[in-house]
Amino acid sequence: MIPLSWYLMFAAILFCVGMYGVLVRKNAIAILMGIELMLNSVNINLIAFWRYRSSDGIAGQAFAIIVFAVAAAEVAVGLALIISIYRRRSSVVADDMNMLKW
Amino acid sequence: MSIETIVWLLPLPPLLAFFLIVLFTNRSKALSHSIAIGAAFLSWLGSMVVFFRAIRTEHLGSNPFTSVLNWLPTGDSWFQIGIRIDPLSAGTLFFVAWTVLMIFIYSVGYHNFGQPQGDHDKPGLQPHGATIADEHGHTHVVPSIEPMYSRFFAFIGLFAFGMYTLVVSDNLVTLFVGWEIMGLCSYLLIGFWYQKPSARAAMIKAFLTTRVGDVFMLLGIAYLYSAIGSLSYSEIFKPETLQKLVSTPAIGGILGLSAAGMIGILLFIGTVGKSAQWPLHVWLPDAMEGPTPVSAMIHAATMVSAGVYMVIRMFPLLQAGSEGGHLTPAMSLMTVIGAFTAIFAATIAIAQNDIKRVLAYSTISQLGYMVAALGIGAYVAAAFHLITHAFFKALLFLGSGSVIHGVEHGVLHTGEHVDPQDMFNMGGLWKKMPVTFWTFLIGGFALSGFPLVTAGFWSKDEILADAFGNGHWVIFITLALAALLTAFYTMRQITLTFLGEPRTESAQHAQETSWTMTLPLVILAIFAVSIGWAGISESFPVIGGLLPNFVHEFIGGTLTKAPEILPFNIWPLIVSIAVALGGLTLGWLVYRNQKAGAEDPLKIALGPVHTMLKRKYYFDEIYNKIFVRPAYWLADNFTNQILDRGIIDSVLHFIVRVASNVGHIFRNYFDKPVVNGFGDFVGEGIKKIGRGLKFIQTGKVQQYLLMALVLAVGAMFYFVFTFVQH
Amino acid sequence: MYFLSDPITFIANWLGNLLLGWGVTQPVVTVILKFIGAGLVGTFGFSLVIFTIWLERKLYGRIQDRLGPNRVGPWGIFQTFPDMIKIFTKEYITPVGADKVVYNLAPILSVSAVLLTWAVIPFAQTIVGTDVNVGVLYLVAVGGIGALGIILAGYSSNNKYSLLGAFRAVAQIVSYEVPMVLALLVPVLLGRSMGVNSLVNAQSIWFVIMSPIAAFIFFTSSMAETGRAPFDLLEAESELVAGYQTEYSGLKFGMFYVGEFLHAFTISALTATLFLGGWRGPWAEQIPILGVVWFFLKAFIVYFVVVLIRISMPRLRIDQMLNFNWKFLTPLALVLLVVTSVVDKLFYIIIPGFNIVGGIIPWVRAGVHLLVNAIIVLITVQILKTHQIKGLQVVRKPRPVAVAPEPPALVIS
Amino acid sequence: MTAEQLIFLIVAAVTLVAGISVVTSRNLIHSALWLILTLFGVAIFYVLLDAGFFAVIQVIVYIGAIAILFIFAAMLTRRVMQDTGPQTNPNWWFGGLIALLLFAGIAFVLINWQGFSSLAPELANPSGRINQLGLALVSLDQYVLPFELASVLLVAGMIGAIFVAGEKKQ
Repeated sequence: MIPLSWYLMFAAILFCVGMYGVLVRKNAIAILMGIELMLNSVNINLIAFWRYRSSDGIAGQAFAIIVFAVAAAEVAVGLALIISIYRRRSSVVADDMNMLKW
Repeated sequence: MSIETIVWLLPLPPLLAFFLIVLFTNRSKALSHSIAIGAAFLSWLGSMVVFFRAIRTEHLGSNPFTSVLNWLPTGDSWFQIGIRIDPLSAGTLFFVAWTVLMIFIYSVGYHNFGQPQGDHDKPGLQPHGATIADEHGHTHVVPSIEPMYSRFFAFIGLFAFGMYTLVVSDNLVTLFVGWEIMGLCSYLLIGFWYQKPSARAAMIKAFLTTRVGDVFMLLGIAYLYSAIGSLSYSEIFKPETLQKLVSTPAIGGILGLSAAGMIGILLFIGTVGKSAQWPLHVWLPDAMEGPTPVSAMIHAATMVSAGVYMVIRMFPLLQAGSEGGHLTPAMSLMTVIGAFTAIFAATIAIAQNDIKRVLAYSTISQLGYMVAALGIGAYVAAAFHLITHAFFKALLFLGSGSVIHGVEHGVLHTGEHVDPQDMFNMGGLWKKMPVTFWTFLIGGFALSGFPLVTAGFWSKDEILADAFGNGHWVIFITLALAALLTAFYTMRQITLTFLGEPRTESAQHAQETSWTMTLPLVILAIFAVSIGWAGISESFPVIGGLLPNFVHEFIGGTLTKAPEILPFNIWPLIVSIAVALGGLTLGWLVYRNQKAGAEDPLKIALGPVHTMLKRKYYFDEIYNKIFVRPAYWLADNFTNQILDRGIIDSVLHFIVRVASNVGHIFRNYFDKPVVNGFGDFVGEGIKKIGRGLKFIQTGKVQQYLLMALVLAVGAMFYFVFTFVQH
Repeated sequence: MYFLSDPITFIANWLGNLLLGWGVTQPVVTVILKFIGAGLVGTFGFSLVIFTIWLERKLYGRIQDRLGPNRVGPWGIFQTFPDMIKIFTKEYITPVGADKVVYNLAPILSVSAVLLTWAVIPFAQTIVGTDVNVGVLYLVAVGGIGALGIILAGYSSNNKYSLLGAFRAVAQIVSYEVPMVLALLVPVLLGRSMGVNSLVNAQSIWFVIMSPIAAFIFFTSSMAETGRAPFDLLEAESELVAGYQTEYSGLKFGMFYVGEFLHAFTISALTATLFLGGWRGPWAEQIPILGVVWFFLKAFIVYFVVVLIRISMPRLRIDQMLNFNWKFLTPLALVLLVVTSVVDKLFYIIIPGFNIVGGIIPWVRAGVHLLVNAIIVLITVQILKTHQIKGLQVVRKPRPVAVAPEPPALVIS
Repeated sequence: MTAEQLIFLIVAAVTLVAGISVVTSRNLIHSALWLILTLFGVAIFYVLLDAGFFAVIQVIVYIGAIAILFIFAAMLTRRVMQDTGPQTNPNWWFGGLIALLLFAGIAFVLINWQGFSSLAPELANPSGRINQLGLALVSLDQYVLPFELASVLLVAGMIGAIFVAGEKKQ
């Protein structure tokens, strides 16, 4: 049987990798991918806690569903923004977008 | 409609007329004068009903028509006002109603109703006549209608309301209200032609002098109210209240007077002002500036007699505390002032040339008579003389008005520039104006007391008889002398205006006035004769018993104890007849053949004395010096220069200086450094902090994330090491 | 279990016991059996393609009044084998600058996506890949992966036309996925479960009768999904050469080709299972093998319709295709979903009111649903008509027409 | 080492490798593909956690939609120059350090947490799970509010995205 610890550690590692990606990558879309990784690790945690700690209830799963929805919306809007910025500034590098209005 | 409601409604029609005219109908002259006359007629009708009902009731004195209303809440009790008709007010109501109605009718003609609009008549000035072309084409000047016609009727309507309220009121407050309204109307009507500077000065003079009298009267009323807590006659004339007033010494104990005496004197000073007695008489002759119906009504019949009416009303209060014939201080003061005014005014009257001024002074002297009569305790004689005097004095004034009107007609006709009011420009008018002449003659004889026929004789004789009977020799002699002078100047007036040859062209062309003016003269003349017969004392030698001495027992009834009738004495009768006839013949002889432009024979006879008399003993100048000059001085340099500019301004300037210094100090040593300073410090401080923190805002998203993460990790480690440990 | 009625389960049990006999632990046995089952279904899928390719080319010929392949084998049934051999022997050309990994990965993805759907489709009551209780969702998921394969192909072949073709294809597939999913929800609603097998069991009355509109929407949108027939914009020869498949040759192209054909047959199989009652038919419960016969019968009927449409319908323009989807299919699907769920809920609330014999309640329910669908059809037709009329009302200005002059008025008057 | 654990380790390894390569790969499309692989790994994890529904949802939502979005975005914003330079911003090592620190912190916390190595209890009626979840999401006293909010969020996201990225036809 797989103890809960494995899942948690895996999720933690995945989370930190995503974090690293977000902090380090130059390309805005890569940052979004990093965020996706982090969200997925959070989901794994949720489902793991649901399965191991309170499998009779439904809270874990419900929140996982919500995280799914939020992640989808976030990516959609994020990418739209990036594309519109790209169209105006013809650059996707995060550091170039350092002014509120140009 | 009980009698009380009729009495309540008596004053109302003239007031309504006043408002209607002022507010609505002052445009059309016909409608305004008909409203005014209608109102006067209604009041006259009401007062006649009330008068005849009053005559028929038994002992009206003890149970008068009264009704009371709660007017003002004074604490738990109400201050009540109401109406009270007792014999005295019934009598006064009788002559007031008649004279007011006659004067209303008279003023229609006087103001040339129906005449064309004046060429260049301005409101506020006397009409100067209008040039019209008759059918033959040649023009001639005709008297023009008064521009402010309806305004005149409105004011006399208001005046009638004042007079009626005064007469019917049962307490001193509404009496005082009526008193003041009359004062206001006299002011308005004297200054009717307000464009004339003399009229303006006269109206202010009249108003202020009466105001002086009124102040003292108000003091009296206030003192009375504070003393006994009520002002209604029924309350005041109760024996125990009178006793209380007499017993309590006056405040301040001036001259050892009792409260009753003090109040009496104060009220009497109000009458002195109102009825133009000696010190405050100056305003009445100048009041002749107003139109003649005004002088007739206000300065002959009603207003001035209101003052005497008030004193007669207050007689029990004045008399309170006098045992037997002994006069109370108030009564003695009245006798002195009354007698002196009588003789004083009479002397001035003989030196006047203006027809209305002669009559003004004669009114002052006759009022002096009444006051003197009341002073010596002749209550019935004073009331009787008040009634008769009102009739023949109104008659004389209206007669003089009609004479002036006729002469003015002549002046317009001839275009001469001559003063229509000066007697020396008249003469021989008896042929031109027969009705006016005969009625004027009756009025004159009544004034001078032509024996047996005229009412004046009976009332004046009563006063002289009382003076003689009660042993006041000095008063008797002065009053007799005054009677002699009165007869003399009346005859002088009649002969100068009517008898002899017309001295000026305009007098030649004078015309008889219209019926609206002559009808009232005739009616008043009838009364001037017939009213006397109501007061013949029984003990009169031949005709004593013919008619009951109605006046004595009717008006006498107002007092709780009726005054006793003096035994008849032949001497005062002889003296009054002699004086009357002597004065008349003397006057006739002196002025019989007065030529145009000739000097006044009296002036030749008296010389400097005559000029002094003509200048009214220089009283106007004296007052001017004593009162007016100092008032101006006080106003101008004392209050203005010294008080206002000197003291107050300087104080203010000082305060301003101090305030600005303090402000300056605050500004420079507290506001700038501390308040602004702190503000700047905060501002600059924040700016510095801002600049300090600026480097954090790089705009790079990931650096923000990094910073956030560093903090998060730090927090986590802190959390881990502190909490998770155990 | 009698061999004839249900051979496959019989064999499966027999094999299981055999392995147990050899001392293999139970879980390992199930794993092995699962693998064998999967393998069987996969090879079965591909073999089917061979037959369907021949069937389709034959039908093409007959419809276009020509014979179709008849050389190789009787009626040309073996024609597909030479084709395969030709494709196998073709040379692999990978374009310069192509992203090799992605280039090779794309065909695998698109074919595997199609094969994965077969894991869920039940051939008979007992014969089914895996009875996952989220079967329908699984179908949708797998459809998504197909789109991924196409896009990777388009990208990796480093060719503008293929990139454009890929974008267009993905746009089409992704947008048609929406009405398909909504239409799929209707049978789930009616059958009260997401498992494909339980849906088939619930279809005592075929769902096509209960809601024909859902069937229509599902059918058309899945047709668009495959990129064939009227919607075959993806490799429209005239415009984009072969769309995203241009740079592919040899077996990779073959993979795409097979994937496409299998996908066509899969959607007809899906339509059959979801709307035509899958393996249901007389005696299907008793003899499972009979279920398979019914299933393939229905599948081929639907496949025939697909091929018929493919041949007869002209190609749609891209804006027509998108408009058709977003302006007609999706709203219709949404309305249908809402209406059927409301009606179904109301039905189960009101039905106890009428005391009908328990037996015919399903029929009454079917009737009600059919009625509702009819109403919806009428309304949509009406809307279309009004829309249509508006379209036609463009009135042109009448052109001047030559008119003969009137005869002169009669002289008599 | 039961079969299950074996599968777990294999899949974990694969996913982590994919995760790391998502973050480190130079080519954006490649990192998108690695992302898809990681998402598949996560889906398998859900299966291991007996949450089949989530596995399928994961595939549909993430792989079916989000991954494709990423690829679309990558292609739309592709410019040759971009892929060459170093893909990380200058102070990348600081980021890495912080990530490691974060991981250490989380690990430390988890290890000290008493329920850390608890084993999976038996799952009651696995088949009814979806039903229960569906009911929970729509029943008033449970999670209808977040569910509705999520739907509103999605609609808003959609509209926002269209508006922001849509071609402004001036």
